Amino acid sequence: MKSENSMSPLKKRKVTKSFGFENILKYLMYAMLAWFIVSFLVIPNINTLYTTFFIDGSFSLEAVQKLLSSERAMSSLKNSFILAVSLSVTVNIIGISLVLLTDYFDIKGSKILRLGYMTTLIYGGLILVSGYKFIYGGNGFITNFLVDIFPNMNQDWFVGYWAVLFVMTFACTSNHLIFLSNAIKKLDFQTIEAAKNMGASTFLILRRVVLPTLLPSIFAVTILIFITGLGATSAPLIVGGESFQTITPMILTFSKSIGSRDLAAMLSIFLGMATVILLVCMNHFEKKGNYMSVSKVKTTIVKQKINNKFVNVLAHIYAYALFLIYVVPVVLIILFSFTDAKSIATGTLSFSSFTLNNYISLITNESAYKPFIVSILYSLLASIGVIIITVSACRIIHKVKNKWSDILEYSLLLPWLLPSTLIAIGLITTFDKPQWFIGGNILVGTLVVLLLAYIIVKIPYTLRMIKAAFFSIDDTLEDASKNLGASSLYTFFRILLPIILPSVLSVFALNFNSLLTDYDLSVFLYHPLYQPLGVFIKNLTDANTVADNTTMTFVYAVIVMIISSITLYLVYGRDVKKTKKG
Amino acid sequence: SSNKADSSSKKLVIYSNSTADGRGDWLKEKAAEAGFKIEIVEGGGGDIENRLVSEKNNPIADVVFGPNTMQFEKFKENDLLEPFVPSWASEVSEGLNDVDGYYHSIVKQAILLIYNSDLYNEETAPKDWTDLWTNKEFKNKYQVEASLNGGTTRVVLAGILSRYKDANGELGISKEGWKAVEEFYKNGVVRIDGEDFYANLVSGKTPMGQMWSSGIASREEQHSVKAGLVNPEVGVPYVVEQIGIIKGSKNVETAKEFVEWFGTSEIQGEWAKEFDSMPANEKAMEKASEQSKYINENYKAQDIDWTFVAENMDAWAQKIELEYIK
Amino acid sequence: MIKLDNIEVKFGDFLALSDINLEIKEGEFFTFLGPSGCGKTTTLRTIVGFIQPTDGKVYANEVDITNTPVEKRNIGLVFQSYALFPTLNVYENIAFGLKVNKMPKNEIDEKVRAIAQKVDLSEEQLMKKVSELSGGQQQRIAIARALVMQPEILCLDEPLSNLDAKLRVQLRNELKELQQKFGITTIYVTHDQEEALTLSDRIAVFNKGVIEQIGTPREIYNESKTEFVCNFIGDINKIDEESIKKINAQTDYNLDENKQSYIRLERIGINEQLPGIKYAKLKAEVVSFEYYGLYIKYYLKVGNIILKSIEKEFGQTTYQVGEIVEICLNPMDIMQY
Amino acid sequence: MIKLDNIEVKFGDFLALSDINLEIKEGEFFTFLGPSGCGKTTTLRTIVGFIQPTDGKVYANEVDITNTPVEKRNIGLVFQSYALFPTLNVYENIAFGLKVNKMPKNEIDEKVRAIAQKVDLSEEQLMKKVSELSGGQQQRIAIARALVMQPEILCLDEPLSNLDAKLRVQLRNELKELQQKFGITTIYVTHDQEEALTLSDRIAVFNKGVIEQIGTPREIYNESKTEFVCNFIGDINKIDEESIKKINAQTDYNLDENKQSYIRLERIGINEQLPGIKYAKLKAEVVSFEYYGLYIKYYLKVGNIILKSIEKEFGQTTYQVGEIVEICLNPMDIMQY
Ligand SMILES: Nc1ncnc2c1ncn2[C@@H]1O[C@H](COP(=O)(O)OP(=O)(O)OP(=O)(O)O)[C@@H](O)[C@H]1O
Ligand SMILES: Nc1ncnc2c1ncn2[C@@H]1O[C@H](COP(=O)(O)OP(=O)(O)OP(=O)(O)O)[C@@H](O)[C@H]1O
Ligand SMILES: [Mg+2]
Ligand SMILES: [Mg+2]
Repeated sequence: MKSENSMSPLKKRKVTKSFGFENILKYLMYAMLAWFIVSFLVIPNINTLYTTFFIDGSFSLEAVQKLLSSERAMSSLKNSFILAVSLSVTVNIIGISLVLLTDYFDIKGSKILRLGYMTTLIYGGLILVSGYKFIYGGNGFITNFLVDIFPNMNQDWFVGYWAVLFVMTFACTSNHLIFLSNAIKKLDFQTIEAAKNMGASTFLILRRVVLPTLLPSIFAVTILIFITGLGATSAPLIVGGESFQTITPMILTFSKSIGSRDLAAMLSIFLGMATVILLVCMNHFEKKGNYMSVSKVKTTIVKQKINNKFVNVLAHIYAYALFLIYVVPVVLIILFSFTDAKSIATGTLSFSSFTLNNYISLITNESAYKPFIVSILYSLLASIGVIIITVSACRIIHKVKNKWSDILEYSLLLPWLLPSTLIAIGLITTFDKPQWFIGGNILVGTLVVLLLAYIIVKIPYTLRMIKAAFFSIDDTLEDASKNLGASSLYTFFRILLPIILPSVLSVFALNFNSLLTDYDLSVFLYHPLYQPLGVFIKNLTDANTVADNTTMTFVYAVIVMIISSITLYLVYGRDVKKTKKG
Repeated sequence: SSNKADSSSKKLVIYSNSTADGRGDWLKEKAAEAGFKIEIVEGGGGDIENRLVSEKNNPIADVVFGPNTMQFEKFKENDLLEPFVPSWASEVSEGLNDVDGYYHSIVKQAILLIYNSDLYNEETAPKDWTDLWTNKEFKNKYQVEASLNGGTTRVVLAGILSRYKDANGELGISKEGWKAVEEFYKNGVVRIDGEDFYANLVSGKTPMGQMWSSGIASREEQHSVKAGLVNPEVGVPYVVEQIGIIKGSKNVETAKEFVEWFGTSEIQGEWAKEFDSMPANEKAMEKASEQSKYINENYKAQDIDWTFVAENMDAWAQKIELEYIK
Repeated sequence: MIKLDNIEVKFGDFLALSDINLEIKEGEFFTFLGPSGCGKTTTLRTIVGFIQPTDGKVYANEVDITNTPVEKRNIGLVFQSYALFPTLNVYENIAFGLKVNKMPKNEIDEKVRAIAQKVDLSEEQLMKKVSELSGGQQQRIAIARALVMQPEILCLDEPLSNLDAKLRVQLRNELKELQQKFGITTIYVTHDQEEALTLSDRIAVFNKGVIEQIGTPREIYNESKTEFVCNFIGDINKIDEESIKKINAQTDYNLDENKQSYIRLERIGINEQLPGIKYAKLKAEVVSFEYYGLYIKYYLKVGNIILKSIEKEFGQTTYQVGEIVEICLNPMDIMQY
Repeated sequence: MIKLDNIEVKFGDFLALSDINLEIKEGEFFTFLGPSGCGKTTTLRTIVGFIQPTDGKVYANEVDITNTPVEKRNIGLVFQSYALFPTLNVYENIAFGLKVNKMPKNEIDEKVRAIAQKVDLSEEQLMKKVSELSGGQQQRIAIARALVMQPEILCLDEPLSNLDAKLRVQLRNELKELQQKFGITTIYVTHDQEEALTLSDRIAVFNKGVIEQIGTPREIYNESKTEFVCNFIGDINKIDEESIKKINAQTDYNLDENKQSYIRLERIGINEQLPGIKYAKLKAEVVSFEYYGLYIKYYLKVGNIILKSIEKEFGQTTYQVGEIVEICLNPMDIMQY
């Protein structure tokens, strides 16, 4: 250009942050992550394992022996595996059919159906199982109804393996509904038309074209189901009966008794190894198959009509039957929260027993709010914390593809290998004394330790979900931003984060909702003066209380559902509106 | 509520497994009148134990009351307690307080086998725990607990197992003893999480089971049922609920004042009257209910070597969990 | 072979197609040409059976197939993006339709291998994942998948539009060869004029849901029936009134001065003496040119308008910018609307 | 302006670029042309700064910028896929770089609106999401986003390759106009020969990581230095030994009979009398032709080979299939390797 320029390099740009500062930040982030992982993921868990196998400093396999010779332990362990495997099948069957009914087939009223199927997102664990028991159990609604028809039937029919399987099958479809639906929406619709053009029937298309493309998503949710199945607690405890107890309640019991913690750890290791094997297998299958669509232009899916009239009617019946299974417990919990203990015990509804007293006593009892506030704050902070940690980790895993990023990824998956009670114990035994790596502080007995625990247990799930979002970002965006002079940090916050935000928010909501009523972890770690909701509700139903608090548990359940629904609405509802407007 | 407590009132955190059925609220109110602003942390005996142990280096609690002698022995062993001898220590029945002054007794509790008296009478009801499994009529008629972390459950086991003490047996118990426990669990019905024993007792699903004596009256009222109490020849296990001060508490002085106040015959008497308990303080016993007095007088204490039990209980519990519970 | 009789298609209130009448003969290579959104795909999908026309009838071999479901019409379809099944390998993709029809395994195998050979897919490639093959090979799989069903008609919806220039030309030729080899009636959808001109036996030009003209490439190009077709089918010059007057003055041809007048680039000669017919000659100034290798495109100022003309390139720019030249044109080549 | 000095780039063991030397002058429209995978993008990314060459230096205005980070080089880049930020609207996309530079709000606003006007984006469109705009509009956003930074150099990596033919030609013209309007030095990457020929001041032809030839479009097309360039830059005829012998016999030009010989399509005349130079004349039979509208491509059998030639189309096929014609060619137009 002009002569004065010809001897100078290209005009230097102002750059947002000085290069040095960026680098310092980057290394600071690396250091923080490394510190967090080592301090809270590695050391406590290693500590647990060490104390398990090195009694008084020498290696011992006594725990293994004890367990191997215990019929109960072995059968519980076996049951856990049976449950995990059978759930992997049944949840997939139900979950996939749910998604097909709401997103693939043309079913009347699919929007309402979807809402019904989504009820599992707003309540879970103890509350959900109690809800089911309330319907199918001894004095349950359905049972009473059936007994009227078949007076000879066994009132306690709803126990054991089938009951557990039934409850958990319907309880665990949330991930299908969220992640598989997304996958279906990304399907290349032209492949379906192509198959049709070649004469394939609706179900052949489903089997040969649609489902194979969904396999990666199905694999991913199957891992989650399997892990859930292995760790099942509430359902076997409540409806498993004597014939079908699983291992996690036993781990819970053992870990509560200091002298038996080695057994708890040992049992957890069995489960952990199974999880590892599963993860490895799934990764292998995922790599082997090819599921990337080759189309450059995708057309969005058009809902498929079921042409066969008979099948169509069947599908509608099936859809609405499922809808009832999902919705009835929720409706009844809500209805019965307005009644008295007697109505609940006998499972009868009448106008005369309708009362607002439960809610009034909740509102007027100031100590009743506190657990809500405590749990909401904890869940909020933990969900934010876990997002910050996993997003920064994913950023590194995505950008730096080497041995270290692999180590980072796998160490963040560690909490999947141990049940939450063991993680809690690891934290207790590590942080009940001053530790130099956390500045000589004691964490047990502080408010921090439960927050840490919440964050830790949610990391693996969050990582898996957010990593997927990261890897779907177009690499050139980052280049483009850099080329326009933006620093890495600026690029991250201004460009990348907004793109993954929808995924981040949905994981955030799911984490928040599930932490809200957590019991297993909380019971070990909560600060006695700040009792979280899960512990509070559990204490309400405790056998040692004389007062009948069942009505109050219903009330709490309803309020938890309301909070969860609000969270979901904030994340999804608003999203839907926005896209509609746009 | 604690409105009466003025701002100068002294704050305390109290751990207890004995605050159910309105005891906690009552205590809060009374304490407030006496100038203490107390926070009560409830939990099962096992939970309290775990908490105290894990918080050893950073204690939150100032006072603990409710756990039994066995558990307090463990606290003492773990160096969790601050020794303090209140003035009312001498009013407590002989042999219940800790000789070293680390903890002192407040309430005695008989652990009983009870039954629904609408369904059984003294004739048809079991005469002792052992009848439960030796008499086929009681098969699946009594309730057992699957989790052995609870204090009451452990005492019941202690009552059964100490009858079979055998220095050469496994964990100090003879073969016969283990067989008895096995039968005990085999013939019983495990309580399902979330179910209420009394509700099952009333409905007849499991009309028998273990109960702590001071809980009976309030439940009889609630469920309008009269419970029959089994009175075995060997006697019934009595557990003693103790009180102690946590070592490292930031409010040791207040804690001492509280213990001093709580154990007096006046408060214990009121407590006994209100909640049908059997006070360890002999002076307070006068105020106890008729039934408590009746039990106190007619149900003799089973002879149990508590030291032996305390030493072995964890191992027993583990063995039972692994081998006998279905 | 295929006859569309007064087809009308509505999407809700939107009239996507109206008054579509056409007949495609056996063995013909028939092209639907038109700008984006004009209804080409909709017409094709009506023939294939994905769309039920709101009015009118579809005939195949004089049989009314308007209500026959997709699966029962024997019409092959190759999608714009090929729509290959990503989870099946090449062989399975091609065999898919035969398997659906429950053909015996060995027969399927025979047919698949035969067709694969014809479209030049090697044994080795048959066992590969579709994503491992190049765009051109993918196209051949898509065509093989349609052809193996031995359809009476093969429909292709812009099969080349995703490819880059070089590959597009290459595949276009392959496609033509395949069509000739199999002698199959082909309906081809495109918005690429060059493609339509070089490939087709006949072309239907679509615009806003109606057919503007049906004819051979030459008819469409040289005797465009409407202004739209004239503009759409290729580069063109618009001639103003003033020039028309001059042309009318020089020849005994009587062009209407009030109509829109167009002439194709190649019909304008520069400094040329063409034998026979009477030409109009106009003075022009070369204002710029574009180099295309094969030819040069000159921009020529005539009065107030710029006319474009092409000249075969012989290694040197024949005319310089600023040079005054004489252009000649045959008034018969002028299209008026 | 930009100088690459002996650039070498390795990815692991793979030598992606070697021996790259070139100089781009101020205001020039410089094109990298080459087949897929030849290293065009790699070269561009080396200039922009995303890739550090393993050897060699990059100079800008004679200053070594080899180690200057991307953010600090003032080189605009338009990506093949545009890489528009999907979560920002059009305005925010364009303003992005200015905001990064902490320019005052009102100044940003002024600049964004000015550039938007120049690239023909309306006020209304500025507030839209990028996904709501068409491919062509998206390209203009991408260009505006780069231009608003007032880069000294604008790099474009196959910006048109995702578009369909019609739009590609239209945008190609827009692009050229913009470049001339801003007078900005432009580096353009493409594998489309026509694009390279019509747009560029100079072209560098890449092949397998090396530059085969640098020159003006005419030089590249008519004086291809290597067989690869000759083949790659456009359609071409290969002439066999026998014909070369005939040509040598007819003219006093002495072509090497043992070399590979090529001649471009437009350099072959049919039944033509060209003035001046001495031509070789060969008998040929018309075997087929293709209709392109603008011209007709004839396939002519000469001895054992088929030669292609184009003729401007005047409304009637000048030569019929089977007709025997005489083709003439200038031996000087034959390229030998
Ligand atoms: N399912 C539908 N619902 C509503 N409108 C539709 C639908 N399908 C197509 N259209 C509309 O019908 C018109 C014709 O669409 P069609 O797909 O046939 O165009 P086309 O000629 O194939 O265009 P292109 O070259 O872009 O593929 C368009 O305006 C389109 O928006
Ligand atoms: N990051 C990388 N790691 C390894 N190899 C690479 C990398 N980037 C490019 N290559 C290889 O370097 C060669 C040149 O790639 P480049 O992207 O420059 O090609 P190109 O000329 O732009 O091709 P296209 O027209 O397909 O974009 C290719 O063989 C490519 O596979
Ligand atoms: Mg179309
Ligand atoms: Mg490239």
